[in-house]
Amino acid sequence: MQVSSLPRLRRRLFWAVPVLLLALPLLTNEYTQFVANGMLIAALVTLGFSLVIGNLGQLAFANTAFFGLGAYASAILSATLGLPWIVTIPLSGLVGALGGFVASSAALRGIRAYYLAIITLAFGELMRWVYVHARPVTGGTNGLALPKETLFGFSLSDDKVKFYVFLLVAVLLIKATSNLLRSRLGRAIMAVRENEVATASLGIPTARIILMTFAWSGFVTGCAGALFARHVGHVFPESFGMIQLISSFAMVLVGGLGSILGAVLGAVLLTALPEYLRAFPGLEELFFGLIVGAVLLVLPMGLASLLRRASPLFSERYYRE
Amino acid sequence: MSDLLQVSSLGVRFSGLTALDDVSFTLREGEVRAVIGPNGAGKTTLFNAISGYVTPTSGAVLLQGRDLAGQSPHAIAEHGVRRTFQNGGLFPALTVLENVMTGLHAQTPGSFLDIVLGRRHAIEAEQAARAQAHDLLKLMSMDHMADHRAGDLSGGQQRIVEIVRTVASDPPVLLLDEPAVGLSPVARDQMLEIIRRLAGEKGVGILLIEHAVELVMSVADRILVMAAGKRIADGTVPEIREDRAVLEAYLGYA
Amino acid sequence: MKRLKTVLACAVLAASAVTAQAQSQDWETEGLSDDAITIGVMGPFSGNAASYSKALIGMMAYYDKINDEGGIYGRKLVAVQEDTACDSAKGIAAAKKLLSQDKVFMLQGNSCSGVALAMRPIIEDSGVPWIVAHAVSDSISDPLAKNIFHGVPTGSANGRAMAAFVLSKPDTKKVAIIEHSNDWAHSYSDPARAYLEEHGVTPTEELTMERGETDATAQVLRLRQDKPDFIIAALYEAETAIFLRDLKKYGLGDIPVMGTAGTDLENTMKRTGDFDTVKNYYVIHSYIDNLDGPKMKPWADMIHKYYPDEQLSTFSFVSIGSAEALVAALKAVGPDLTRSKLIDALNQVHDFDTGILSDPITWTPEDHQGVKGSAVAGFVDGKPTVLKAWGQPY
Amino acid sequence: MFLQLTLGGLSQGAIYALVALSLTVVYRSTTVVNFGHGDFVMAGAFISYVLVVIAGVAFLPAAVLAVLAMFVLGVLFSRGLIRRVRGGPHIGLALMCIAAGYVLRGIARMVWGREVLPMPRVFDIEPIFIGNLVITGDAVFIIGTVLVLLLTLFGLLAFTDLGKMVQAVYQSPRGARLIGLNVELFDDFSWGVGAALGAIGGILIAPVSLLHPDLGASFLIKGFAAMTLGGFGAPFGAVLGGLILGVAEQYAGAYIDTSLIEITAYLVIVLVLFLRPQGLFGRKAVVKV
Repeated sequence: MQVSSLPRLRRRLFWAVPVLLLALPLLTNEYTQFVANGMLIAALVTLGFSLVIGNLGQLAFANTAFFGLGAYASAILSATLGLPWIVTIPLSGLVGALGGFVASSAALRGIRAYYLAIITLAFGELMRWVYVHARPVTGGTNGLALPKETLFGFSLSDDKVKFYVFLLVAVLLIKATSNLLRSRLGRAIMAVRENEVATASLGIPTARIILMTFAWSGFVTGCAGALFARHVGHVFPESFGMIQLISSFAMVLVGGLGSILGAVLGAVLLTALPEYLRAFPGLEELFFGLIVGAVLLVLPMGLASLLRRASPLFSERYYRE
Repeated sequence: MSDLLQVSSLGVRFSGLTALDDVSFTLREGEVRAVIGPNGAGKTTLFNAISGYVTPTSGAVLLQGRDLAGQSPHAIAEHGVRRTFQNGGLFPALTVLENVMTGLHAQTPGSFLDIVLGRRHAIEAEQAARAQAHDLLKLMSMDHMADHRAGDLSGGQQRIVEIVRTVASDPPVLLLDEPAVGLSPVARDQMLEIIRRLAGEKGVGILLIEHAVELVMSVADRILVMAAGKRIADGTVPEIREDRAVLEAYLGYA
Repeated sequence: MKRLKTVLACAVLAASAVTAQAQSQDWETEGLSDDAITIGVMGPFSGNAASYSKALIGMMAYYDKINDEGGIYGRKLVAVQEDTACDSAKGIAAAKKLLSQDKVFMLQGNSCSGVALAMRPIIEDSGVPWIVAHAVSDSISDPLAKNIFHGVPTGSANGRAMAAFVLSKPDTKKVAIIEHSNDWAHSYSDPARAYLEEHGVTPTEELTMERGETDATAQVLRLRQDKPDFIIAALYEAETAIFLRDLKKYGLGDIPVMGTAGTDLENTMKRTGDFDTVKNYYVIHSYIDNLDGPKMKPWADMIHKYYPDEQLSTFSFVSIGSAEALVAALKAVGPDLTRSKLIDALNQVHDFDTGILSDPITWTPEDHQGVKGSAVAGFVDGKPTVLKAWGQPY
Repeated sequence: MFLQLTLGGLSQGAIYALVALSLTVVYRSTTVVNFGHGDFVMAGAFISYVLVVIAGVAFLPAAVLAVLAMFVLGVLFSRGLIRRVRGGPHIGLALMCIAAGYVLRGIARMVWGREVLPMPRVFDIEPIFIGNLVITGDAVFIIGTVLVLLLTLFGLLAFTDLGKMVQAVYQSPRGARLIGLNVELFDDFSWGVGAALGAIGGILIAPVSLLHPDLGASFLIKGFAAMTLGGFGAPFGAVLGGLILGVAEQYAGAYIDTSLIEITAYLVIVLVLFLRPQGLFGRKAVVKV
């Protein structure tokens, strides 16, 4: 009973959430719907980031760049080349994956830890420089606007329509990432984090695992970028800067490093909280800084670890049951 | 019995310092071969050079006739030379089962795309790997610990799990770096039993670094004695017992 | 799968039914009460562009002044502040909150052009009147949106004023441009470049100096080889000071430099600590007088009356002009205020002298870019002076 | 032009060198790279600003007080926060540094969010002209101060017991503990010195630049670039890396394109890590797996 029903219950819970969310647009106004859409995007960004810093255990700063790459790819493909936006989502993911590949390619040369962190930082800043200076393609600092579009007759300017698309993309990517983590590749990712030398001794090409993780993280984040481009309707270089980075750090930590459930929780919570805190402007950095510090001291494995402790339903397994 | 592993004239130099000097020996199928020597004799360097963590500056490492010298550690491991680590190489945050399953990485089919898309055959391969890992753990009477975090196990249990993980893929050659150090007498006997079974039943060629002389004498078929990066003696247990060079080396260092 | 599709379609339909409200009579007076007109004030109250929000502080001080004088037909101007942090996603959230949750009567404000551009489609669709009170990008109000009014000189107005001033100096042939690579700088330099090209002048040297750079040696040495007659500098205050200092250091102090509205003469002089360094520096100055001049003093006093600790900068005054125009339009509508009537009244604002901006505000149904030009300030006989053209006081 | 660019580059590079060196001091003894260090630099500048402009203290004593304050802050950070996350996942250390940096920046923003603060000029010395070459007071002051600091620091490291202790802890913390060194206390001290050195960088640049809460971010990346170029953990390398970076920025700006100044540091990082990961003087940085 215990053995067979728990996985089934877990699976049902996984699908129950998106099914219930289908009704959400009945309860929202334009503003709250916009915030909810932002949560879905944040969940994907956090998931992608958590994969690198939580599961792979590499400090990296390039995810903001993958996000930007995805957003720009989507905007350029739909505004300049006239592709339907929905088609640009997977393409943006591929561009993000390419970014992940390039940013981590130093790993093939044996670069790890702080060195890899610094090179990803440089990669992120270089990308921002490119957005600003490649004006003919990116529109420079004025950015690029996405054209108005419809999808199966529904306007993509309507946040409620966007919500269903975002939800579908988010569910697919979360499911795919969960598949990845519950496979030999997922275990290899965490093995690299735990002990890379020992991982190699098992015949696992660790540098390639690092590149693969960055590339998949880039794919998830790049897709999120495409959603973000539609979410805002306009892509600017400023959207992919430091504030984006610190809030991602905070979301990953609050939710729990390396946990899919945690990534979603952290993203939802920390997207909602600043909206409630709108009355106290100017405190964003202080707020996120204090949260990260406090979580590190008090609950280093985040909210997900609390849930795990509360019920085996929330424990995450890295194999197929 | 044929020679599995043939190490010939292996040498390692670090910026002018000779850590390993012209070491040659062979390892047969199902043979337990101990490497002994005082601290700094180059035993671990020998292991690192064979398993690829240190690039040898000269010589060859032939596995069933194929030269592995200079290849990367994961490639050498994939060819079938696997090792454990002196300081423990488990992944503490993963469960015992997940640890053993990492040992099956290369044997588990399923491409990246198949895995991400959740294709049936990839899932089935995963389920098969899990069943196999459970079987391996049962063989070592460790299956009841399958869902425990590896980091929560006792030292002896950790070493056993590490060996289970290392041999999960049925490698022809196994390098064990001080598998019994710090173990209780009971755990040590268990370890000996495991080593004998791997060699005897599965025919694994085992190269073993060990300081505990009585353990070496009871399990090894042949012994390689090293000092200062060189091979100073090589032979069966009785031969080594009689060897003057060995006695001198040990007395000299003791 | 099919069932899922049906569920999806139903949900979308139900959701869009809720959204699609007709612009009814209720809509016309939303955010109005007998004693209040709610105005959504959006701006970067936090984040690294928070210094721009001074513009909105000045504007809200003006609301306070009107309220102290009894309001407009008994209604007070009630500002509902929302922070954009100068971030487009946050800005849109702020706009949507003001529109769909706080349901304000109208909007005024926003400092960051990027954010304003991102908001524009949403606000245009809502039909709620919005007076852009600080952001300068032309694309916010061009092409025309019937409910969006630009209340400050736009980027092209400023940039063209800069270039016009540069060319008004006799024998100007070689012009160099130095700028930050951000939208703020481009909003000045692009129209200036266009104006120069229209008049047959191509910049001989185009340089960048990034925010936070503390040294302009490389840039100045390139200028020393180019020897321009005039330099257009779209740089923030600190970098302007560094640039002027290095210019003088390397013996180029005699070349006049044309700066943006983001700097002012007094602060630049304070920063360089030396009159000689700034004596040939000119800036876009959208006001009728020097910031500390007698005609600006009443405005400064007004801000300090309601915000005693506020430190004034050139931004502090820029949004007051459009607030005056708004008040004039509200008064013209009369007590029976609706959104449509307000938009009509704003379209009637002609040649409106604000007593603070150097150029008047004119909105017509065809053109909502209200302020078409700007004065320039420079040192004449050692005194900061507002100028119309080279050598012509305002 | 060449000489002038070199001089300008050296005076910029001197600041980078100081930031890189302060990062190195912490890294050598604790193996932690302080990803929040830019904000420590900024905090040093802000404290000196408060003392000079608001409290009316003269520049020199204000600078000394600010440096002391940052030393104390560094020690407190090490004792109160870094020590407590040492046991956890190693990424926690870096995140704690980032968090601390953001808190400092948040405080600065809360207090001075809407103001851009001009720091009064301190050294208004007439520039010296040698032919075409101009030598300014700023350059002389910055290069001079950094030179004196470096000589003192390297002197301490080379000729005193303190230097031997630093070396011992760097080589083997466990060994250092065995011979009776209080490694924890030593870590605290290193954090203090790192924060103080960073603060000096901030104080030196503040009068030339403007003061704003984001001041530190750009110096952090320059410090990283200098440190990478010089080789991680090599103090002399950090200094040389800083100077080279400063000069390289000027050359790139003057001879190629001024928009390259901003990204010279990033390009240096990428090139060094791909071509010579150990930098000029560092230990081997790559892993073999």
